Amino acid sequence: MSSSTRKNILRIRDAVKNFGGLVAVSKLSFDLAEHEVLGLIGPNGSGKTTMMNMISGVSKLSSGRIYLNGEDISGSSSHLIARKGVARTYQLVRMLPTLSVLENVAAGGAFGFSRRWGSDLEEYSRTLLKRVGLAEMENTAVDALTYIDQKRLELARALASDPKILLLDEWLAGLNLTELEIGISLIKELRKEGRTIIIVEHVMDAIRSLCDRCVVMNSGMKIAEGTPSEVLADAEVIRAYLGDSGA
Amino acid sequence: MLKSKFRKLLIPALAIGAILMANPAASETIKIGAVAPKTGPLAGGSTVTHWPSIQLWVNQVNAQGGLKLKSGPAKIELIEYDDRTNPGETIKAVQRLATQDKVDFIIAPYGTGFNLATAPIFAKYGYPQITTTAITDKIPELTKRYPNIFFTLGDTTAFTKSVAEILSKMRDDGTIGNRVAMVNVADAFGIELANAARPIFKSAGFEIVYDKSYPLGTQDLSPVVKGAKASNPDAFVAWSYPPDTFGLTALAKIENLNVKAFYTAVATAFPAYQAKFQSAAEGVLGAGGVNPDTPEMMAFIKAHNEVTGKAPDYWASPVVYASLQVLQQAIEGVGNKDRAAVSAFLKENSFDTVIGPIKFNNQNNEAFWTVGQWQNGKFYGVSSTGRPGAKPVKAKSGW
Amino acid sequence: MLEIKNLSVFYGRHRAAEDLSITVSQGEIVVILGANGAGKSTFLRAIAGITPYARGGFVSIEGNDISHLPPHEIVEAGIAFVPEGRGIFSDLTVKENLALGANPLRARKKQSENLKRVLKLFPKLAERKGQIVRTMSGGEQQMVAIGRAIMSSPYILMLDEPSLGLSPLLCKEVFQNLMKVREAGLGILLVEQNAKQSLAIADRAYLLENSRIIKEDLASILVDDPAVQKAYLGGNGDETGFKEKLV
Amino acid sequence: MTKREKRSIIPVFLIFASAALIPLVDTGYWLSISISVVMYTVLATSWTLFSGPTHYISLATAAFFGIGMYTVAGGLELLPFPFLVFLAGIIGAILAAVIGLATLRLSGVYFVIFTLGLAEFIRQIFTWVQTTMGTSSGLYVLTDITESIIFWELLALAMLVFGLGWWIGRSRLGFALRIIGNDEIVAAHCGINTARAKIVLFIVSGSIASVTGALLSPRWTYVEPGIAFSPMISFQVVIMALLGGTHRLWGPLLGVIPFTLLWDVISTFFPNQTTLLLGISFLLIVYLIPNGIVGLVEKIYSNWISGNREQFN
Amino acid sequence: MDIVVIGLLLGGTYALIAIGLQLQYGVARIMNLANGELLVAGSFGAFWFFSSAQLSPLLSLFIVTPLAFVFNWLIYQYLIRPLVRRAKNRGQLEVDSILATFGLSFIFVGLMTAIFGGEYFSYSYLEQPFNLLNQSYGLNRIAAFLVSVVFCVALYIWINRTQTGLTLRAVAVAPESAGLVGINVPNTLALAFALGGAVTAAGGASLSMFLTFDASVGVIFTMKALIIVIMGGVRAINGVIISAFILGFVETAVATLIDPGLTLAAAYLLFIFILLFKPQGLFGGHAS
Repeated sequence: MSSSTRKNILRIRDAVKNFGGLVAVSKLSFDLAEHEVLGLIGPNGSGKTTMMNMISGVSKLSSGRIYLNGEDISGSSSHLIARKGVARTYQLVRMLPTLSVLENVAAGGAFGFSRRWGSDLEEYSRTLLKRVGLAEMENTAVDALTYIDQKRLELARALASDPKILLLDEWLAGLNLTELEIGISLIKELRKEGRTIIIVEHVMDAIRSLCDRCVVMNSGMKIAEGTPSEVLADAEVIRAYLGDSGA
Repeated sequence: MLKSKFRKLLIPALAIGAILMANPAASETIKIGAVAPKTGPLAGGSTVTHWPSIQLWVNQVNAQGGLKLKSGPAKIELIEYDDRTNPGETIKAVQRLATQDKVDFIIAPYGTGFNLATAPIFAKYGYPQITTTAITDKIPELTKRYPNIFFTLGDTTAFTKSVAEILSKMRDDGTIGNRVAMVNVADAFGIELANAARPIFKSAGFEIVYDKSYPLGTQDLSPVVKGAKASNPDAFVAWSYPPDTFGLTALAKIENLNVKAFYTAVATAFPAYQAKFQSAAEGVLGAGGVNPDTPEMMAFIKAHNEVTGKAPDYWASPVVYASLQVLQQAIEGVGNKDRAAVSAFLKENSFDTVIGPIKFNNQNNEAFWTVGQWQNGKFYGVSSTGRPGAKPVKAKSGW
Repeated sequence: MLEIKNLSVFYGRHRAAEDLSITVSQGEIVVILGANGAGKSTFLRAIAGITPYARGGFVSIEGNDISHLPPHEIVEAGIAFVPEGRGIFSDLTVKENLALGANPLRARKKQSENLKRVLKLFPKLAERKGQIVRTMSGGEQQMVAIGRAIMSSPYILMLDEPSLGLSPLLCKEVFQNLMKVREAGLGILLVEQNAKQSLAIADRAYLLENSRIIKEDLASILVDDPAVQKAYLGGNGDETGFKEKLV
Repeated sequence: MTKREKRSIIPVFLIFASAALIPLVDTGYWLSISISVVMYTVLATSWTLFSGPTHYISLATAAFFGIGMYTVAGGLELLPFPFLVFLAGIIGAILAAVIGLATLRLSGVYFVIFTLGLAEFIRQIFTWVQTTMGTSSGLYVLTDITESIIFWELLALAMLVFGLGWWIGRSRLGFALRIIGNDEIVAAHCGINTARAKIVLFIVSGSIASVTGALLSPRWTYVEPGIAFSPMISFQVVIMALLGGTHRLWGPLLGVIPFTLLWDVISTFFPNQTTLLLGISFLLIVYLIPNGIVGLVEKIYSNWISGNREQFN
Repeated sequence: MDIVVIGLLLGGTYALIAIGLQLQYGVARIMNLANGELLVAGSFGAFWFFSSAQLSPLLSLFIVTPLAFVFNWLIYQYLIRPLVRRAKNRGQLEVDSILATFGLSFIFVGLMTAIFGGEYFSYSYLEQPFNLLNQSYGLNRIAAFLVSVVFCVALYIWINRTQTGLTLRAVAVAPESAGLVGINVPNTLALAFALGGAVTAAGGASLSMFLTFDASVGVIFTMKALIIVIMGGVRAINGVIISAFILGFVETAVATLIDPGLTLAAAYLLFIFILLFKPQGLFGGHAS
């Protein structure tokens, strides 16, 4: 499958983000096609999370444009972007601790891209819980969930609005290898469904096995773009990211 | 079963009752309620002028055996509540006194707003309400509405008129010119007095060269005093409240605001004022005043010192005490606890009090002291609406 | 030598750590491996005096009983702890952070000596003395955290997941730094997800599962242990790439 | 409506109905107390509608309350009373909207003190306006409205507040607020317009406080800024709500009733130490009932349930 | 020029009112609603020494301040620490401390009323003009200002230049981490709280030279202190000092140039504006 034949659902043009004097993202441009899984990789502090935050509306662009389905969303607030079909997870898991597990999922489905309410929402949330493997947990207190289960729950919440684009920000970080396998297979299923996903990740194997394409960032700039095997073989990427004796 | 048990209890109860009845000292009591702040923003005033007078009066009446009713003397049982300067609490406490404690009489609360907030309750249950710390210009309207309310302290217009008169007198004597600096606290009656004063001062031929208000709770009044001084006045008039009365005087002293007529309103008559400023207080004009040289007043001051351990002020303390004397004479005049009769008696008769005779005309005492002045360590009334014994006003000669 | 005997932690009825006993000598790196929720962090926090543990538990350093002491006395006794999230003062400067590290009475005399040691280990920190730590990158913050810990002149340094959220390159740097710290004569107790890299630098390792120690041995032996490989280094079979590719 | 809700409708109705009978039984002291209880119930419950889920502690209640009082006091000679009450609600809502928009960026203690400062600012402005334009420090509210009528009005308002609270609780808006209370960023990414949800609730709660002030204005007869805008009102509402418990609609009620009664007992029996004893009882409650009265009730209830279960097992 | 001097004097007053709360809230994280009552207690202390022993308030400071320190230390250890220990999170502690100190403020008012009575208190000390640039100012105000300056400078140096000050700041920004560098966190919190109380009481003692006070007046000071501390940004002591002086200048300027009736309105307006544009206060760092 070549991405060029498909419709570009998200287009990023010359995105710039300054924090005071610090340039976190500098003139970054890339596209995301429908049904594509894109990996956004790069060393720590290279601006990946900042980019995710700009797409999801947490931080405003200093300059540049982001188009979702051709519509300029660069200045929009998070909730509007969410309603237009962008859902995300977070580097550090963010739970809604006073809500039940079921309600945590429902939270994602009540206000977002495709909205549900009442018994419809409840049923749909249950389906999602089952999918991520939390069917038995629906009334458990959120604090009592294990780390991987919290990750699962967060994924279910992000899926609850049937988003057009799913942003996974280091969703696999902190998992041990057994858990990692579960995690990867979950994302693989999403990929099979034809979801459009951007993944920020350090776990290279996940990148290799999940992504159609990768954008590599360093110091806020794009230094490479291509299939995972292409970019991971790129000399500059190896130097900047993996270290001389890396991979 | 129940009946026999009841009987068993009843007999000793009756016996005890009989013993109590036979004891003349405990023959009858008269319950009197009082509500005023002991804490909260207005507590500073009420603990100087309100509560001690009540304490003194109850103490004196009971020492004499109680109020003289037709059925014999009745000792006063005082029920007091702290309203924490919260009108909701005042309302509740007066309700409680009327319907739960079922007191025979209620002493009017402290402060204009609080008296007005509770007036409907006094009216509803037919309690006479002899106000002592309510100053308002709506007296005719309020007395029409509430048939048992009585005003003793006077109205704002009279207070301002008197100040204008005193100033006119000083001007006519050549003591001062006609430049007046006027400031007022932006709360309660300060505003009313200032508003009443403006036209009166003008029609008396005075020029108001400085006219500002300041909020209650201002920590620094220097700009006010400096501004007043800069306007180069002949007289300084402040419609002020206790903390600022102290503050303004202290600053006037520091700034050397040398006017021949220096007037601050509430708290000028407080003993603490004299205690703080000592000789500098000499010649300061203030609201209220009394004739402290009458035997009645001298006795009152002495008793106040003995019973409460502190000195009374020279304005509201005797007025509160006088209102209680009025109440006492009305109850004793009627001879029982019939509140309607007492109210009627209040409207018809004249009463001898520590501040002289009080007679209500349309529920309003029209003879009251309006301006006083510190002279030789005492606060003499120098102007009144029909009280004899006013001292001639003196010029203030520096600090 | 740090010695821990029979340490158990309860959260209500739930056991977060059960009868854990380990030792760490100066000049050695000991790693505790375990899945998320196995109780690793709880264990370190208990030793550091942050989380209270059951009576019976015994902790000593250099022969001094330090069981159940408050955190500041444990530092005073010679254990420095770098928690997950680093535990630095992000609103203060690098210099102030290091000065605070030297706060224990024992460390004050050796303050300048330790400072030299830290700056030699992390020359970058010398350049950034006046910088507010919050504005530094993740890797640099990790340096501040380790530097701050060394400033307290400890016998034993404990670290909770120092590699979390760091890119592979930075991760490697951190582990190399730890080896340098060991060379300086300190003992290191490490809790890690990153089994491969931590076993590579460790002398000994403990395996924690369901709040219990199920295995302890030399790191070099455990690397080849099939059970360890399965649980922490990736299974065999279809995910063949995992073991060697996990950086 | 869930089964549980259906079951609770009758007792709730009965409680309100029997409360409505109070003025027929006693128009004196108990009515006075009841007015205090209902007044603070309305204020604390409406405060909780906003602050419970969002955890924003507002000290602006006095501002809304005072504005309601002044609307009635100022307009009584021009407009009929019911219209003024309605107007007070509108003015309160507008003020709340403005405050809401202004405070979007504030969080935690900054919001708390901001609202306090704002309430004081409004009070100062009112004082100043009265000084420079008015003729007296206070305004007279002389009407024929009796305490019984005020009580019924407040009770009706309380019913409205509870009804509203119940409706919000099961609406999307209520769910949105619970999410916001947990994590605002997650809420925004779920598609919730967090600013709008918060402002809507703040408007509801501010408007109700204004209406409460408007209804009570005839009872106080004389309205002046120092009394109408007293910061003690704001503090008392917060304290009662927090002590009752803010994560249940009926939580504040459980704070208001025992508190009004306790305060009353203290002020009745210890007139000279009222303030001191209030403080002491206050401290005792904070230390002995850490999770508010709702927390206590729920703990007892869950103990009872589990106790029963153990019996059967 | 006059405005500048008066503003400076008033700013000094405000600094005295607010610094104590900054230490208690900014470092010890206790939003002390009884702060104003503590200030009034300091005033009563000075008044009592002055009227019973003719002791100058400037000297009684040396008695009042340490007494207040001990008293506040005890309050922290016995009343606040149980709350700190049981609080599951920051928010819980905030709510609990608001409730507890609110109760405490009632207790203080009750105690002071019981001991001293409810009336107004005021005494004359250094109530003489002091000439400066052809204008006269109260000598007592100048004295209070100097006390304020001494406190501000001493605290500023102590906090920013000494190791103990550094530990105080460390506890303020990250109490969890502070334990890890060997700081006795509970004691440091108690120290900050007690020190804040001592400074507040000392402020009360100094202010009593020219302010008339009564047992119930504390709440006015509490509100002012809250506003100043929040305006400055709770974390930094220099923020609080600067915002106290800004407030002093603005109030004086408005009172002199526009209308004294708008003084407080202007103060609150300033506060509102600052928060609108700097939601974390003038010197507020990141909320962590």
